[in-house]
Amino acid sequence: MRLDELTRSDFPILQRIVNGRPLVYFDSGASSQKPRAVLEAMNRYYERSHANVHRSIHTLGEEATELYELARDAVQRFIGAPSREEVVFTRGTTDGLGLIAETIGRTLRRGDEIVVTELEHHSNLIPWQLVARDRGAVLKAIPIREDGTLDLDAFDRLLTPRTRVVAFAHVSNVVGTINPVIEIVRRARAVNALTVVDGAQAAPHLRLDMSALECDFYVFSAHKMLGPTGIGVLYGRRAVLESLEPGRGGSEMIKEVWIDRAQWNDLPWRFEPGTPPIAEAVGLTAAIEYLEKLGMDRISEHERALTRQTQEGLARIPGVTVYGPPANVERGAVVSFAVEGLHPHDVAALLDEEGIAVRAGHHCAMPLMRRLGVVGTSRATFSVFNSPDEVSLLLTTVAGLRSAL
Amino acid sequence: MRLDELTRSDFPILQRIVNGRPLVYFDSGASSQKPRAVLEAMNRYYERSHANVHRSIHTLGEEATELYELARDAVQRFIGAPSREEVVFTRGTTDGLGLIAETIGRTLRRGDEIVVTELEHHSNLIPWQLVARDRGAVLKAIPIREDGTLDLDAFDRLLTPRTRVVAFAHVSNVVGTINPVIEIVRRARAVNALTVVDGAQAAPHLRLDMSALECDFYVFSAHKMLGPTGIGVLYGRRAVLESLEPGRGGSEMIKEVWIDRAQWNDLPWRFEPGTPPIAEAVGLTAAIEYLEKLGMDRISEHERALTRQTQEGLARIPGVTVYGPPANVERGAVVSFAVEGLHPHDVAALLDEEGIAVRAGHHCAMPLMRRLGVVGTSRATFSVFNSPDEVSLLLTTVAGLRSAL
Amino acid sequence: MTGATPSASSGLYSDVIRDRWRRPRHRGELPGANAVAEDVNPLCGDRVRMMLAVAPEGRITEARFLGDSCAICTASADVVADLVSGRSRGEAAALDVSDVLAVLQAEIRPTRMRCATLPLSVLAQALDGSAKP
Amino acid sequence: MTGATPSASSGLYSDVIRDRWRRPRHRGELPGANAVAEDVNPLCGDRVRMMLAVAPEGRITEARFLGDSCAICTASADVVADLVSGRSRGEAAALDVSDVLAVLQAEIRPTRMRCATLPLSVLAQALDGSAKP
Ligand SMILES: Cc1ncc(COP(=O)(O)O)c(C=O)c1O
Ligand SMILES: Cc1ncc(COP(=O)(O)O)c(C=O)c1O
Repeated sequence: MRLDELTRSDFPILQRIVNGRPLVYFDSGASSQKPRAVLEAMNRYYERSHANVHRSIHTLGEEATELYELARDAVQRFIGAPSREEVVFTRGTTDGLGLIAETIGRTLRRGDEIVVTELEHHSNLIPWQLVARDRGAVLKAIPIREDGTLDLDAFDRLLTPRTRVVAFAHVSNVVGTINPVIEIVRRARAVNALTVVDGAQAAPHLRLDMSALECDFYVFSAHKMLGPTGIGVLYGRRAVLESLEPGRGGSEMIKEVWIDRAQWNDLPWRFEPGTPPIAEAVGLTAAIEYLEKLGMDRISEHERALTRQTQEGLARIPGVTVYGPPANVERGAVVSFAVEGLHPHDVAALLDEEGIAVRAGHHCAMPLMRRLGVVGTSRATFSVFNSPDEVSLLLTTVAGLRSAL
Repeated sequence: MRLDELTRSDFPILQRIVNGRPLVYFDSGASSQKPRAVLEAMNRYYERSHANVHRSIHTLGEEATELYELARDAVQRFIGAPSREEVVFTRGTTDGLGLIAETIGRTLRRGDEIVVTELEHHSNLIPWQLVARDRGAVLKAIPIREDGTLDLDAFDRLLTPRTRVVAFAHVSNVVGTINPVIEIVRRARAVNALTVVDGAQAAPHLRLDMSALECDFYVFSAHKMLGPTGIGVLYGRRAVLESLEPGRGGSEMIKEVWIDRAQWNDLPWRFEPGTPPIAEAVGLTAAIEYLEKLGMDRISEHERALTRQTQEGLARIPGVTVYGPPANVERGAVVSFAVEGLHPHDVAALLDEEGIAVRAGHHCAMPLMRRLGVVGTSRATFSVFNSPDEVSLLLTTVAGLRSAL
Repeated sequence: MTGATPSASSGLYSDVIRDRWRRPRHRGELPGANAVAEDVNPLCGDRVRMMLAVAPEGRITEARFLGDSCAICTASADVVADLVSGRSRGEAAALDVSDVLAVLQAEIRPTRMRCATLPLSVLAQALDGSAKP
Repeated sequence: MTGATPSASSGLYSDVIRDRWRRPRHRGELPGANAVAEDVNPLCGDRVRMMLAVAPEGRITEARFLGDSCAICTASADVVADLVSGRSRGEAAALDVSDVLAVLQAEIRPTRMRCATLPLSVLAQALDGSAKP
C-alpha cells in the first residue's frame, strides 16, 4: 500500500472541507498535521498523569517525570545520538538556535567570525546577527549558485583561523536543497569551528544519524514532524555542551543557588530552565513512534516521489518557474514556484479557493528571495499523507491559474 | 454550591486512584490540572484548524492565526492590560523572566543595580545573576522578616539612583506572602527603576489588573492556571516595550532582513520569535474562559478558605511548624510546613501512600530555604476543585505521620 | 461601478480588484514628488512606495505608487492614489480602510487585510514625513 | 536481616531504611578524615558529606557521613559508610547502587533513586579527590 493510503485515516483534519472541497494540505513544511495517536497520547497524559516534573515525590509527579524523560530516549534513538544527555528539549527550532547562539556567543571575541549561508531561514540568521553585534564578531554568508546549491569553493575562501561557528540548514525550506552536512562539518572542523545545523526541514523527512553527521549541534521542531506545537530539540555533542556555560537561567537548571551565584545542574537539564513542555514531550514521543512505525526510509521515498511529480509537472506548465536544484538531484519535500503575471499571494489565495493549502511569501528567507530576485514564491510541501492524486489536482489547478485573475 | 462541588466533574484526572485511594491533588502550585474544556479546545484546534500562523493565505492558516490572536485578546481582558500589543506570548514564566532580563540587560551598564528579594523563585533570580555578571551590574536582595513578608524599610535603603530594575514575586510560591505590588512599584518609580513582577503564583488565584498595579512587566505561566504546558505570558507596558531592542531573534519578529542586519516587526510580534505555541494559546483561552466563568473573586475566596483551614489545622498538630504570614494575613493558595523528625521528602512520600500529592523540597527557592534555616519544606497548594474534606484528610494524615517512620 | 453591490463581485477577488491589478491607473515613478514613503508587509515581504506631489498650499496634485505586491495590495494602492489626488493633506490623512474597501467592492479576509491597509499606512508615513519640515 | 526477602519489609520504606534513618551507625564528624567530598541532590537540595580515613597503603579505616537528607538518602549513606569501612580504595570505588539496595532491602521508585545514589556519587568524588595527590 502507498503511504498515503496507509495513513490518511490517521489524520482527523483530512476530513476538513475547505471552500466546498476536501482539504489538500501542502503546507507541512510550515507546520505538519497531527495523527490521532499524537493527540491521544497528550490527552491520556493530561487526563491521567499530569504534574510538574523532576522535583516531585508523589505518584503523578513520578509518572510525568518518567514520561518526559522517555521522550528524551525516543529522540536519542530517532536521531542516533550517542547519549541521552545530549538531547536538550527546547521550545522549537528558533528557540534552540537562539539558545545555542547566545551560549556560543558568550565565548566569542571581537573579530571572531561566524559563517552562515545565503539560504538560511531567519531563525538561523537573526540570532547570529544579534550575537555578532553584541560581541563585535563578523558575520559572513556562503553564497549559493543558480541552482540553489551552496558554493563550497566560496565556503573554503570564507574559512579562516578566526572562524568560530558555521551555522547552516540541513535542508532549505524554500528551494529544498539538501546541503552536504558531512562535507561542511569536515571543512569547519579543519579550522576548529563549531557546527550548528538547522534540521527543521530534515527531521520530518530524512533518517538522521548524529554519529554519522558529526556536527556539534542539530536543532529541530516537533510541530513540523507530526508532533505538537511548543517543543523542539537541541542535540549537542556532549563534550561541547559540557564546555559551555548555560545561556539562560531559571529553575531546574541549577544545583545550588545563593542570592549572588549558582552552581549549574548536570546535562541535559543545565540547558532546560523552567517547567518544560511536558505534554508536548509526550506528544513528540508518539509522533516519533508513528514515524518509526512507517519507517523513515519509506517516508523519504514517498515524499520524494511526490516532490518529483510536482517539480516535473509544474515545469511543464507554460509560464511557471520552479526554483532550486534540478529534478534529478535529491531534495527535501518542498517545491517553490512562480506563476508568470501572478503574485505568490494571489496564487495561494486562488488555490485555497479549490481547497488546496500552499504557502506564499518570503518563507522567512528574505536574503534568499533577494538572491532569487523575487519578493516571494508559492511553495508546496509534503507529508506522509499526501497522494499523487492531490499533486495532480495541484498541477491542473495551477495550469488554469493564469486566466484566473 | 461550593466551587469544588461545581467543578470536580470537569477535571478528568480526579478519577485517578493513587495507591488505592482517590487522588487528592494539592500540588497545583507546581502545575495545575486541566478541565476538560481546555483539552477539548486543543483537540478541536488540532483536528479542524491547525496550521502555522501569521504568514499564511490559506483557510487553515487564517483560522489558526485568528485563534492565536484571540488568545491575546483573552489575556488582555484577563489581566486588565490597556492594549493587546502589550501581551507577548512566551513559553512560561521562566522564559518570560529570562527574556525580559536579557532585554533589559542590554541596556545596563557597569555599576547599575538590580534589586530582587530573598524569597524569589530561582527563575526570577538566576536570569538576573547572569545579566549582572555579563554587564558588571550589582545584584541586591530585599530581606524578609520572620513572618515571610518583605522588609520594606530595608528596601528603601537598597534603592539608589543606580537602581535600574526591581524584580519580585507577586505571591511567594513557598510561604504564600502577597507582596504589596503597588507600594513597591511606587518606590521603584521614584528612582526611575523598571519593575518586573513574577506573577506565576498570582495569576491562577487573584483578580489581576495591570492598570492598577502599574508595573512595567508582569509574567506568568498557563500551566499553573488550568491551562496547558508550553505557554506563558509576558505583559509589558507599551512605552517600555517600544523602547527596548528585542533580546532574542528569529522569524516572525522581523519586518525586513538582510544578511548583516534586520528591521524589527511591530509589537507584540517583535518579542515572539519563531512558531509560537499555537495549540497552547487556544488551550489558554479556554482556561481563561473557565476561570472567568467561575469568577476570580469567588476562586480567591474558595482557595483562601482552604488555605486558612490548612494553616490553622496544621498549626494545631504537635510537632508541625507552618511557615509564612500568620493566618489572619491574606496569603496565596499555598501552605508550607515541616513535621518534626521527618524530612520533607519523607512527608511527601508518606502522604502519597494515602493518595495525597504535596510537593517537598526547596521549591526552587534555595536562598529562602537558607533564610528559614531548612533544607526544604512540604507544601500544599490549592485549586478550584479542592474541597474542605480533602483538607481534613490531609490534616488527619499529617497528624499520624510522626509515628510512621 | 460604484453603484454595484459587493455581491455583484464574484469569487475571491472583486472585478474592481481584478481590473486595478491588471491595469493600475497610478503605477509608476513620480518625478518631483515631495512626499515619499515606502514600507513592507512583514508577513509576506510585499513592498509599496507612495509618492505624492504636494503643492505649497497643501493640496496633493498627483499621487503615484510602485510596489512588489499582490492583487489586493496593488489595487488598494491604486485606489489610494486615486482618492488622494486633488485632496488636501488633511483630507488625505483622514482616509481610512473603509473608504478603500468601498471602492474595491470586496470583502477582504482577516489575513489579507494587511495587503489592503499597507498602502494607507505608507500614505500616512509620506504625509507625516513631509509635514515635519 | 540480610536473609529477609524484600517482601518482608512492609509499606513504603523497608525496616532497614526505617532503622538506619532512626539510628544511623556512621553519622557524625570524622576528625582526621583525609578524603572528603560533599554534594547536593539538585532535585531537592539534600546534601551529603562523606568523610573517609584512608590509611597510607590504601585501606579505608573508617567512614562517616553528615547530611541534611531524607530517610532513603540517610540510610543509603549509612550503608555506604558501612560497606567501605575496612575495604581498599579500589574495592570501595567498585561499589554500586545494587550493593546498597541489597542491604536496604528496598525497592526504590525512579524519582527517589537519586536519594539512594547521592551518597555513592559523593563517595566517588571523595575517592577521586584523594587519589590525585
Ligand atoms: C513564583 C514562581 N516563579 C516562577 C516559576 C516558574 O514557572 P515555570 O516553571 O512555569 O517557568 C514558578 C513555578 O514553578 C513560581 O512558583
Ligand atoms: C529551515 C527552517 N529553520 C527554522 C524554522 C523555524 O522553526 P520554528 O518556527 O518551529 O521555530 C523553520 C520553519 O519555519 C525552517 O523551515
